[in-house]
Amino acid sequence: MNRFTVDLNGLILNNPVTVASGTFGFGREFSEFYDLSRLGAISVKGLTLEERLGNPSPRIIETKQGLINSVGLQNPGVEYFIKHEIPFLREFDTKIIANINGDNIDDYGKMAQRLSYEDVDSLEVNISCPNVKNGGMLFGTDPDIAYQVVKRVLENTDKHVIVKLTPNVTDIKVIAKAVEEAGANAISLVNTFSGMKIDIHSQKPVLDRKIGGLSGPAIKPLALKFVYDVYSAVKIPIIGMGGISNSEDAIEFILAGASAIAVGTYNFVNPLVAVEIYDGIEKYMTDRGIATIKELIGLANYKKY
Amino acid sequence: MNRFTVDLNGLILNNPVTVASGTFGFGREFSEFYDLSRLGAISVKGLTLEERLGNPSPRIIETKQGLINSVGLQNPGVEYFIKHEIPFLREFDTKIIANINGDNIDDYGKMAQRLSYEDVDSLEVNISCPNVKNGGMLFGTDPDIAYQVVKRVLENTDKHVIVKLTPNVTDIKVIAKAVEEAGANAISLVNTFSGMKIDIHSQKPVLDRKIGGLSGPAIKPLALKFVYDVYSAVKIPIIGMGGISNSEDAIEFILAGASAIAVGTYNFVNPLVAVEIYDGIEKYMTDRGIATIKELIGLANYKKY
Amino acid sequence: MKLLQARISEIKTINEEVFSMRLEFDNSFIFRPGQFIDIKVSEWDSPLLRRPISISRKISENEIELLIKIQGTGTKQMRKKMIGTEVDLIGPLGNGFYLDDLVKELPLLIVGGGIGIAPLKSLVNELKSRGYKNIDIVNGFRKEPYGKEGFDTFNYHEVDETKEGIFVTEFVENNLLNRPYQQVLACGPKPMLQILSKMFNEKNIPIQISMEEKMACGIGVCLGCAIKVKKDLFNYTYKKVCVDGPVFYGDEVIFDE
Amino acid sequence: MKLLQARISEIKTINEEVFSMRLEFDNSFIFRPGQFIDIKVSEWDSPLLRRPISISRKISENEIELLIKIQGTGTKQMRKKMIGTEVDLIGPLGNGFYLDDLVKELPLLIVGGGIGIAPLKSLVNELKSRGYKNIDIVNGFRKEPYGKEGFDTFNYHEVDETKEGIFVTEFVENNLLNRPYQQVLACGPKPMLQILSKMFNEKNIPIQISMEEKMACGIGVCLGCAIKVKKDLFNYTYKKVCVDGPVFYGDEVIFDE
Ligand SMILES: Cc1cc2nc3c(=O)[nH]c(=O)nc-3n(C[C@H](O)[C@H](O)[C@H](O)COP(=O)(O)OP(=O)(O)OC[C@H]3O[C@@H](n4cnc5c(N)ncnc54)[C@H](O)[C@@H]3O)c2cc1C
Ligand SMILES: Cc1cc2nc3c(=O)[nH]c(=O)nc-3n(C[C@H](O)[C@H](O)[C@H](O)COP(=O)(O)OP(=O)(O)OC[C@H]3O[C@@H](n4cnc5c(N)ncnc54)[C@H](O)[C@@H]3O)c2cc1C
Ligand SMILES: Cc1cc2nc3c(=O)[nH]c(=O)nc-3n(C[C@H](O)[C@H](O)[C@H](O)COP(=O)(O)O)c2cc1C
Ligand SMILES: Cc1cc2nc3c(=O)[nH]c(=O)nc-3n(C[C@H](O)[C@H](O)[C@H](O)COP(=O)(O)O)c2cc1C
Ligand code: FES
Ligand code: FES
Repeated sequence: MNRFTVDLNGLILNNPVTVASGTFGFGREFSEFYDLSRLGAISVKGLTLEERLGNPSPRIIETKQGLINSVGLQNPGVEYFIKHEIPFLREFDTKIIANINGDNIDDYGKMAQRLSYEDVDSLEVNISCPNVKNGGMLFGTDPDIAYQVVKRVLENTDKHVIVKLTPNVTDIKVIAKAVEEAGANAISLVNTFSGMKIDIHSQKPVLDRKIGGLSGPAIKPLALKFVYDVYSAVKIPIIGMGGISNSEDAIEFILAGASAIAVGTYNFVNPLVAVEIYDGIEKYMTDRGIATIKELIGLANYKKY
Repeated sequence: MNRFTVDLNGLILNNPVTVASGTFGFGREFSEFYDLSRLGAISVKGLTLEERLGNPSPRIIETKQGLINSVGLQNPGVEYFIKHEIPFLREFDTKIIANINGDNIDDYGKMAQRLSYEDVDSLEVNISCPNVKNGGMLFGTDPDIAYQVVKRVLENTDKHVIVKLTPNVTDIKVIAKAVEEAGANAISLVNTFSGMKIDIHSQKPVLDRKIGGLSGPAIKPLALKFVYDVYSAVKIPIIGMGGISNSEDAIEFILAGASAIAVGTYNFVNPLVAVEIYDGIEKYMTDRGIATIKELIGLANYKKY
Repeated sequence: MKLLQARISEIKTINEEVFSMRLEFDNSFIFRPGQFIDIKVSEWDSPLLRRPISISRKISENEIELLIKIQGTGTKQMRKKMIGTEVDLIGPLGNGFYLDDLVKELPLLIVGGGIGIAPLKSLVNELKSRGYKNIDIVNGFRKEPYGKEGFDTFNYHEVDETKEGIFVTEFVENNLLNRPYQQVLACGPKPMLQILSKMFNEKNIPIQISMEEKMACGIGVCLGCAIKVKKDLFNYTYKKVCVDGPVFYGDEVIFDE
Repeated sequence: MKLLQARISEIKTINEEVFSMRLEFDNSFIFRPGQFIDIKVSEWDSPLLRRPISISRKISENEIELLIKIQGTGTKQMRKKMIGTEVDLIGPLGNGFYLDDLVKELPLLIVGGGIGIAPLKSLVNELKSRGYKNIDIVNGFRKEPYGKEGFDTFNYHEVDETKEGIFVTEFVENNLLNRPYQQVLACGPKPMLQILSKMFNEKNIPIQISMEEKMACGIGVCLGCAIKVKKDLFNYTYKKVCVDGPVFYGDEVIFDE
């Protein structure tokens, strides 16, 4: 335990800086830029039971300070992950979060079961992917289904369970409470916002699936609000993300109520951003004589003067 | 009638380029930059029955390609508007849209009644303001209340009625259908997205009301998706807005299904943007031999090849 | 108020944080001291919003000088611009200082704080050209003082706050509070303006203060730049810094937000 | 693959749309023809994403040249940068052309389209230094041809497509299809690569094509730059242009997206 240690309701991170699923692969590429042990956790690319090829190209649209993606959960499948990626990630002193996805509730149960006896530290139940035909985000917009998915996962595993929520809802608090009630250990949010682009030359949506997910600095003010709202609605800890690009952003999320933060899109812009954020948080705490990161979590919800 | 004329279900605009409520005052300032007759319509600053002082400062936060505002419907009240602003706006060959707001359903009814015999061309029923204590956005997130507000307005007026929707909902189609069923003539969307900023020095939310509304280029991909979704859900026409900053953006909204578009935040960045958008649309149509703007509306929903 | 193009004709480093920038217009550019311009910093919209900067000096009929302190993205980028670059701006904006009630013969006090001296420069130049002589000027700086040219033809004092361990407001309180000023004119950080207002309101000496507030439009339409002012005896209302100000009388502003 | 800082040492206008830019590194920078770098264009994140640009020429151990066509925000801003500016980039990236299977003695065909000539320049230089002589090169241009230096020491032909009313692919079809090339190497617009692939696949002549796709990360993690390729006899899968390419064999790519 040190001043940066955070306890996500059973999952202990060396520090609150993590990286978001789908923006960090399985860590190999970034290990060429820095020591992955500097990260509190790595949430790996979204996994499914079987290999997925993903969506047709184009999959990427740049917007003003944002990125629309329609990758569609391309991944090598959970077996490949277990065999080839876990051993590599285990070389580092960081927590491994397996981001799991299903077409239906059964799939989530099977994924949880399959990973139960494997060497991962937490399962991140993604009920918020906007880029797939079945399941995905739909599960995250209905509190009952969200509840059921989480219940099913917990019936099939003793692992620490994080549930990843979508911001494309009227009232995030209802969903957050449902997954808390179902027994989730922690919540991560936000996944991407549904967005689109139309090609004015072809006069058609650019993406084959029309709608993609918007991430990046553009969404930061919105994501922060979701974290702030959820903080006061539930007791379980939050991993906050959405547009974080520097340590000030990260500190905002922590003050809003995030026990840990994840960097997503900005990893593409500055591969070193995660470690720079760590350093920035350290400086912020030192400059202000803040003893432990815990003192900062959720502070913006209480502070009066 | 010319090639730019659009018929918003009874409200005929000379052209599809309008300006968004709250970003254009009552037109006086912009009349120093260009002839307001070049606009299809002007939606004036949100009005309430009585004068409103609005929220404490700060009211404005700049974000990456966006703007969070917490103005809080500061306005001189509907009587002042009728007496001092309508006569000025009537000097121009453009449609006047009165953006009306209430704390409760009665207020909306009274506003509609009061404006019924005044010289405005349409009422824009704002059930989507995130910056007020009572009513506002809450009305726009519940299809039943939205229905009731619109019903009440229509019981009190024969004017053309536009309903302005909030994007802070799980399923915009449900809300859009409710207001269509209630008898709205047209829908405008989107209003701002709920967002926030925390001051890492004071460790508190920057805004007195904590949450404000995000607008500007950052939200364009999201707003466009809402217009696209609503287009296929209802038959009444749409005024599309949200982050429009140039003619390409405007054309995207039209292709997505907007019969007219509104420029908001970008008026602050480039006061001439609305007329430049008009010119850009004209060039686009001429270059491609498109005879009337109507041919473009919603095209991205149909086009196959 | 016009949307104009200007050319950067000079950029000079004053110190680590502050620089001056000259802008040249095609036609004559007329302004009143205390007015400002709203500059589009980035062709690529980052930052998105324009930045308000006071007009600090008239160089010629069609050339002005700004005095700018680097704060964040916007001002950092302005510093990096090249001579000859075209700049898009709206101006002149705001009301500037109210000089019509002043008389040449009676003493005036002018107080600046840091970069707040920018609009005071053009104010002092204007007063000088109108033949004012009886002016005390005090400017306070956290760090090394700068920009005394123009001020120093009057009774001028610089307070190096860190070195002297005293705020400019304390200097005024200790040394100048008993002089029979007809009016005080000030620009600087909010706390300084608040203290000065209180000080001179109590003595019934009118004080004009140039205020800052975050601005989205600069032209009076967004209602973003509201400051709280007194209305009747017991009420308040909001005024817009961009069009009702930036200069207000110290006895109308309510400093509680 | 490294995150590096480089200094812009030269910028030269080639024509209205195209310019060359030289980058100087502190240490030696080693790359293979066909590899690219991913450049951070704007300190202020507009555009947000890096821009992939091929390495067009080795100037010295620690200096390279790029050939860039202005398309939108990113390339427009690159054009405006000043000599001496530091640029943040990741590179070298991708696999480049596969030269190990080639033999010096057998004829090669190289086909470029527009700015697609950029990586072909370094390819040709490499082949030259390896002693290749028997190379036909054809580059097609919509407008006035440019950049013939380096190419013209071989059997070089430029097709001015608008003037001649013929596409570079048609030129190849009409004039070169019967020559016994060991391989073809090409870079240019997708339709050109598609036509060439079909043409040489049918003749069983291996063709290497350098592909483009929108990229978010450039390093293989975002899965954004997918292109469809054949798998087994009847299936397809996706490969990443950034790490599996940008050079692919023409008989593996499926051109239906
Ligand atoms: C009427 C008026 C006249 C002004 N005249 C001058 C002048 O002559 N010279 C000069 O250097 N500055 C002047 N300013 C202040 C100047 O507008 C801000 O410093 C500038 O907008 C900051 O932009 P930035 O992008 O560099 O900083 P940002 O990145 O926007 O912000 C950096 C820091 O500065 C603070 N800040 C930003 N804008 C303001 C503001 N308007 N007021 C107070 N704090 C702010 C932010 O809160 C933040 O802490 C004036 C402001 C107003 C309203
Ligand atoms: C591996 C690789 C190597 C490249 N090498 C070079 C090179 O050596 N020289 C060079 O000039 N360009 C090269 N490109 C293309 C270059 O990356 C794009 O032209 C550039 O990213 C456009 O950026 P922009 O901001 O100027 O344009 P944007 O504003 O992003 O777009 C302007 C227009 O260009 C199109 N466009 C943008 N990016 C691409 C892309 N990656 N492929 C095709 N069209 C695009 C857009 O659809 C749009 O129509 C390369 C691309 C790749 C993938
Ligand atoms: C290219 C891309 C792929 C993503 N893939 C996944 C995924 O597989 N599973 C998941 O839960 N989230 C995925 N996300 C969402 C991110 O994990 C994150 O929630 C989102 O991007 C917001 O954070 P950011 O703005 O910092 O990127 C993906 C995001 C991007 C940009
Ligand atoms: C400063 C400001 C004030 C606004 N006031 C109102 C208002 O009074 N009534 C209303 O319906 N919408 C109001 N809006 C929302 C805009 O009309 C518009 O729906 C929104 O800003 C999205 O468009 P944009 O991104 O182009 O700004 C306001 C927006 C801004 C930025
Ligand atoms: S800045 Fe918009 S009203 Fe003053
Ligand atoms: S650009 Fe990200 S995987 Fe290729």
